[in-house]
Amino acid sequence: MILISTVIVAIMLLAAVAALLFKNHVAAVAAVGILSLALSVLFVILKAPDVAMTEAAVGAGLSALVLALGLRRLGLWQIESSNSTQSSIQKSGEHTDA
Amino acid sequence: MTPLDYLLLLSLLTVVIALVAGHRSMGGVWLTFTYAAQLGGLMLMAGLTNQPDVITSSLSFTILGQSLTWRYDALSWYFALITISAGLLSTMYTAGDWGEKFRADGGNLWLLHVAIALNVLSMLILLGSGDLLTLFIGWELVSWASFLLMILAGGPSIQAAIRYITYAMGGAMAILAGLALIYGHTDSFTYPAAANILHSLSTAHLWAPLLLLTLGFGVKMALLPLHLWQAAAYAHTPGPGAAFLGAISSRMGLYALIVVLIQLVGLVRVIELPVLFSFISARDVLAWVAAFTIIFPTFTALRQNDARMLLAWHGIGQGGYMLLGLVMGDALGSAGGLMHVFNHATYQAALFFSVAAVVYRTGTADLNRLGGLVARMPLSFLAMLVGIIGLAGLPPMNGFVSKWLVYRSLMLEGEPLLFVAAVVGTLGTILSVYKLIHNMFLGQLRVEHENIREAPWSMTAPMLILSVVVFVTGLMPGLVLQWIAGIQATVGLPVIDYSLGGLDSAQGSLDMLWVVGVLFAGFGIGAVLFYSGGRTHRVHQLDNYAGGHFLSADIRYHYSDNFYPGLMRLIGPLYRYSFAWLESAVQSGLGLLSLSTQGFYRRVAPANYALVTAVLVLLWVML
Amino acid sequence: MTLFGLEITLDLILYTGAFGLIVIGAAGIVLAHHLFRVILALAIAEAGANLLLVLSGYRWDAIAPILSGSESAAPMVDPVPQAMVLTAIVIGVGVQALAVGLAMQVKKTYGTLDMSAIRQRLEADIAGTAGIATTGSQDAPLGERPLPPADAVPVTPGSSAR
Amino acid sequence: MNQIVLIVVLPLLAAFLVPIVARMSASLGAALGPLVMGVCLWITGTVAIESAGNAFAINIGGFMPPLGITFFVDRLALLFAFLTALLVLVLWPFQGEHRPREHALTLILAAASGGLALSGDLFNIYVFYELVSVASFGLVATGRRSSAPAIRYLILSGFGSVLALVGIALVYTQTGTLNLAHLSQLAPTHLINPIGLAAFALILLGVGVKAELFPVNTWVPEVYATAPNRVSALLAGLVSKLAALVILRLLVLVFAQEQALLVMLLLGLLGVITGELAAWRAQDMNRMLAYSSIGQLGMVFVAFSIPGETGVFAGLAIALHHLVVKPALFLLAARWGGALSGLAGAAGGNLPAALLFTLFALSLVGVPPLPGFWAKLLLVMGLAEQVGPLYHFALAGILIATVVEANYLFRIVSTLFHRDSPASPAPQKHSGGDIATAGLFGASLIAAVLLLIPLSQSLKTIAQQTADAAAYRAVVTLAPTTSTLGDTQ
Amino acid sequence: MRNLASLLFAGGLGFLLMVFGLQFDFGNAPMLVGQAIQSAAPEQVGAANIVTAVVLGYRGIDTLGELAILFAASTAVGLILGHRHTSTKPDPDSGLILRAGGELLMPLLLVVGLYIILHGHLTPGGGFQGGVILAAAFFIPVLARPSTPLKHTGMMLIEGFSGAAFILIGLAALYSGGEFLQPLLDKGTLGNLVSAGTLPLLYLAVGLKVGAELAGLLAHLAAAEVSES
Repeated sequence: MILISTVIVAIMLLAAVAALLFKNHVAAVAAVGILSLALSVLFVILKAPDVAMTEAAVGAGLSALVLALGLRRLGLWQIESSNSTQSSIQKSGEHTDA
Repeated sequence: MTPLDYLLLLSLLTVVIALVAGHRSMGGVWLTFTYAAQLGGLMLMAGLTNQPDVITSSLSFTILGQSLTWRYDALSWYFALITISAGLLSTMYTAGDWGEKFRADGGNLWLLHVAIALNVLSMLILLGSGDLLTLFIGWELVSWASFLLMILAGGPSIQAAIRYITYAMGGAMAILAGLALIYGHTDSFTYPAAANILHSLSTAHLWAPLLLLTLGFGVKMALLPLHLWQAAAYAHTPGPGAAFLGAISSRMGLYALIVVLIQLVGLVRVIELPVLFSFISARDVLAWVAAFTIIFPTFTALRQNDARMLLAWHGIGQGGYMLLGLVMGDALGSAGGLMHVFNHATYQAALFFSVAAVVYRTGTADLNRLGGLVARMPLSFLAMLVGIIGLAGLPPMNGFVSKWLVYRSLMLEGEPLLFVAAVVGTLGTILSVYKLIHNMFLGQLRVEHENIREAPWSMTAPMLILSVVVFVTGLMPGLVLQWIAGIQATVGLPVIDYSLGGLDSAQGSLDMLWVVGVLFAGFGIGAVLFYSGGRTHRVHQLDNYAGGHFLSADIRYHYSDNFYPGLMRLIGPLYRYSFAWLESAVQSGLGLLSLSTQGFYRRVAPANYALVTAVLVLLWVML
Repeated sequence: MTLFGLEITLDLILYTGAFGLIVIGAAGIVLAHHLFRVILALAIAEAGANLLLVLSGYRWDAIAPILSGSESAAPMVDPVPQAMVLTAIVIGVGVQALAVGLAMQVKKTYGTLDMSAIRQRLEADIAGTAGIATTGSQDAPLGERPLPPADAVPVTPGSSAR
Repeated sequence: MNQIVLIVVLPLLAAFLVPIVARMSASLGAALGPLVMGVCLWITGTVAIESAGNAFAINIGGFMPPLGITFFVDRLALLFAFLTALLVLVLWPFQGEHRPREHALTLILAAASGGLALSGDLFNIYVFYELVSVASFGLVATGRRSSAPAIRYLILSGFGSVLALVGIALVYTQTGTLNLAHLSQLAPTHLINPIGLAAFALILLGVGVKAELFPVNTWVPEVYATAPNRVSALLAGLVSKLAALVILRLLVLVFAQEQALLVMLLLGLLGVITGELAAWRAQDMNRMLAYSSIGQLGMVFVAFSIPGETGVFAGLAIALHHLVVKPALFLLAARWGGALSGLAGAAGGNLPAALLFTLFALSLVGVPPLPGFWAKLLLVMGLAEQVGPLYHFALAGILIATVVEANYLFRIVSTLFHRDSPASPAPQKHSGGDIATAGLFGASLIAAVLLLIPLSQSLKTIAQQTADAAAYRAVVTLAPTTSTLGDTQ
Repeated sequence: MRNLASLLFAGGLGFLLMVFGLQFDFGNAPMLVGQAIQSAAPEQVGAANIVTAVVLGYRGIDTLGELAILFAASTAVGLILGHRHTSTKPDPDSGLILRAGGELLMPLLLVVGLYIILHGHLTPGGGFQGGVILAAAFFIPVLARPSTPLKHTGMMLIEGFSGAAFILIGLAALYSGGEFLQPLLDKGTLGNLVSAGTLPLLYLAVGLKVGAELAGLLAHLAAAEVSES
């Protein structure tokens, strides 16, 4: 049980970090979905089947759908990574932040 | 219903009448009558001055477990007398032509009447305070009523009024803090409880409330580092309003200080209370603050070129004499301080009335644009002459008596340095009041003022009444001193041994009847000599010559600019070290803080502080 | 099993997971430059909090809180935190949907999703509506103010100085 | 008396149905909301009369307390339920175009506020708190340019919710229960320790977002500057008070320890100081009011940090005073939104508005005999009774902040009445409704002066009842099996 | 620099929370309430799934609040993005296969969703999980044919009336002399489909509400127009 939990927790944390670090937003949303799925597996291990189902349906399914729709409408739906306008904004943001 | 209830009701009625009829042309007259009625109501309580007694109002509440009561004693009565008289005369002054002109110039006469009536009411309430809580409530009411009076003219008065209210709120909050400290020890706001606890507190604990209360009440008195607001605020108030404020408003601070320092703490304790070093007592500190309050504002007044500002600055300086006399704590000093309240009110009001009359006729109070008005406005001149003699503290006016008492007390108490300071202040006063009367009434009449007439009787009458009072109480100070003696008996000070002409006691004697008699005899002899020579004849002011030139209307031989050049060369550089830098430093410091706090609220990441605080609190919890 | 002297237990791992998610989420909320990333970070942090709640009701050798037949005496894990998490998850998705909707509106209004750019344009916008000169001029290079103050009172520069 | 639950349920029902009803009949849809709020007022009133001031508990679903959710109804809860309904009714968006969705959100806000006032269950409070949040995000975002502030608010609030949830998890792990009465019973053994304190701090930071608590209130200026003024009035007037009420309940019942009070005191004091200082240099009316609101709420927290009934009394007085004053000020600011310097002579255009503003400013500063003075006096008295330099330090901070407050408020008042400035354009006239509503608040302020003695007495009774944790525990009868900890096996 | 500080603080938060977390006696939850509920739930509520008993019975008002939150979120999104159907350029319709698949899938999802909802009191699952699936069912046509908007009126009716039904069931209990949301009707046999009194009805209301709500939300988000920059 420790082993499985460790693996799942590791996946979760990695997915979380990835969701924040991926340049591509679609990949980030996917990472959040993976996180949710891993979490729902963990819930099953923790004997919470109801929660696991909800997490899978809501967290991995619905939430990802909402985010994906958001990406689509925000003009961030690029499967290929890196785009010029965004990085320029980011640069200016960093500049003003300093 | 006690007489006090009648008085307060009459005062309330005055406010109501002002609200209802303040804008009518006859409103001022009715109000004058109601003030007279208030004075009558006060006279019903005149018995207070004879015996240490109190008259309680049937008005009282119990709120938040604290009872609020109001009562009058000799001290309240004395201050109330001055307050109502000032209100009466100011309203009388306003009621006639001055008010019409004020309204015609776009002023809000209704508001002026209401403001004065509110001021009188709130002061009467303050003077009646029967415990610390009512004292504070009355104090706040007075502050805000004065604010209304100050701000109603608009224009430059707004800035001054805002400055005033900031200082006043600062003072009020200091008072509240002081009261809170007292309350923290007693759980009560009543005078006896407060007096008990203040008596039993150790020196270390007594300091904070005493300092806070003195600072707070001192703001109203414009004691030295806190004096910056007063001159401009009073000077920019419309004429009679300025007279009212100058006469009585800042004396409320003195009233409250008497209550706290003398009635609650006890002057003996103040005299003993060491500050930092055992050889400096709280009394010394107060006395020196008072002395500096005499000197600095008086010499600031010397530099003013606006008659109203000049008077207002003097008002601050004169407050110093009152406090100085009071903290001496002996019969003479305290009598002098208390009497100076009355005297100052009379001549200050007369002076402001006179200046307002000049402004009414000429449209300016700029000392460099006036002169020679004595020929056109003799009655106003007379009032000003009496007033400045009083202000300078010269016989035969009443200002002399009170200042004499203070000087005498300073010498008897062995305070030569303070005595010198007081005399230096008087010197400055004499110099500046000479500037005042010279630049306004003496010398060359300006061409544009050729056709000016004396102010109407509604304006001259109040100032002449005041002039008569200034003179009569100078001649027979016993009239006032009887009230003072009553106060001293009530608040627990040594009682002065007075007579009609002054005093006659072991500490010194003064008989103004004699002094004035001798003085007038001297004047008489001089006049006889002057007129008997028969070598005088009247000429027009331009029928004259100077430096070999005949004078024409375009030549100014009335030197009002650059007054006292020698003196100014001597002390002029000292003016650079003003107290204003302190105020502006506080202001810019606050501004900086304010901007940085705004910066705090404008961070980019909204949750940053939540995270930081969470970590800090958790860390603190763990440790 | 020990690692660097620290005994690796199940609770250590699970708590690491829960708090790790919260920390990563918090770091994302605070550090991310992009609004959408912040919304993701919020979801991550919420997931961590949910896990923590479930952990608070966990019991060794207990069964899931579902009665099957008669043996109702068997120990169960605490059902209450599970119910709470159920609620919290749904709340989370509601808030998230609202956030996405708002983000769309922000994008429409200001044309950017960069946190600091939003902050600046917001400041300029508020100041512009109120007719106040902004203190900072850093918003200048990013383009003009997207929304002209339509019904704002036109204030001439002279009259604003008092 | 269990119909009190209707004040939560009926607005929710109405909110669900408003879109449908509005589709069928626009006027009926528009009338539904006010009608329901009126009914809520009536229900609260009848329950208040029926209960005669005695506290009672309602077990939702009929389950014994620690198992089910309890609504605890005492004077304080009824007062705030009443004020919620009243304020929502008074600030109802009668004017402007009729938008059923806006009405639905307002109704939800009302329901959730009622829930916050009544709920006696930690997680239930969290749910209602989130409901208030979501409804207020939606309402805030109805402003023309308030989407960015709304989402920044949402992020902060969301992070706060995560913290609060962690705090709740800590509490639950320690005690295994969520019922406030039960927690109160277990607190001496299980929560008066570092973990309890940590949980309190986390919950405080979470709930503090709505209550404009010091470091988590950065949303306040920008949201109030851009949201519709009615919404600002609701948030500043009502929602912040309910969040403070929740914190008060938790503090009195569950986390009654010295360090918790200390945290409150520090954060509250910092709120007072930063709020008033920032307001001093604010350049537009809305943000000035927002900063001042932060300062006032800071005072409420300082008051709550005074242990015992005194603190509750003072805090409630300040909160109620602010609840009357701030919405009215926001309504007045609706047409005075521009730069403060542009308001010169605004009184000429609208004298009643300027006079009302002056009245509220006087009361905020605390000029006797207006209610603001008595509230501040209570706080001062409470702080003075405490020993310890920190309390006296707080006293000094609050008094200094008052001076700053007087300065900026009366700078504005004098600007309003400043006559000789023909150059500046006249600000817009207020709508009659805004003035009337603000006048209503002003009238209630004056009425409070006249009724000061009975009001202060009844508020004192409320404070006594609120501060009495033992009475709370006595009212909520717990199921016998769960009363002690330890028999878990 | 600031980033580093923030990271440090975040790490500090984690460390501190860890310290607190590890003080707990993990795996031995006190379960004061949990235990009592476990023993009382079969008689009081009659649901085999204790979580359902808690969600709809013991903590029913939480669930109502939760529904209201979803409703509020969807309403707010509608309010923010709602009235902008002017020049929205919808995504092109997807291909035949997707459309056909969608039309096939929809009834299937509806059935599955309803099944999960109606068995919520017996097995894991229930109104929320089923509701999400219902939402997917409602939303699939929109995905398949973005040009045909969701039938808002129907959704609105389901949304409104299912929410109202939940409350009305609760109120019925209140007016039959009990408390708000008190379980009504016969408890039935533990484990049967028709058991646990009003619980399945409540869950049905929840499921429909959630489904309609989420579908509406998704439709709003999908239909929103944001200028491409």
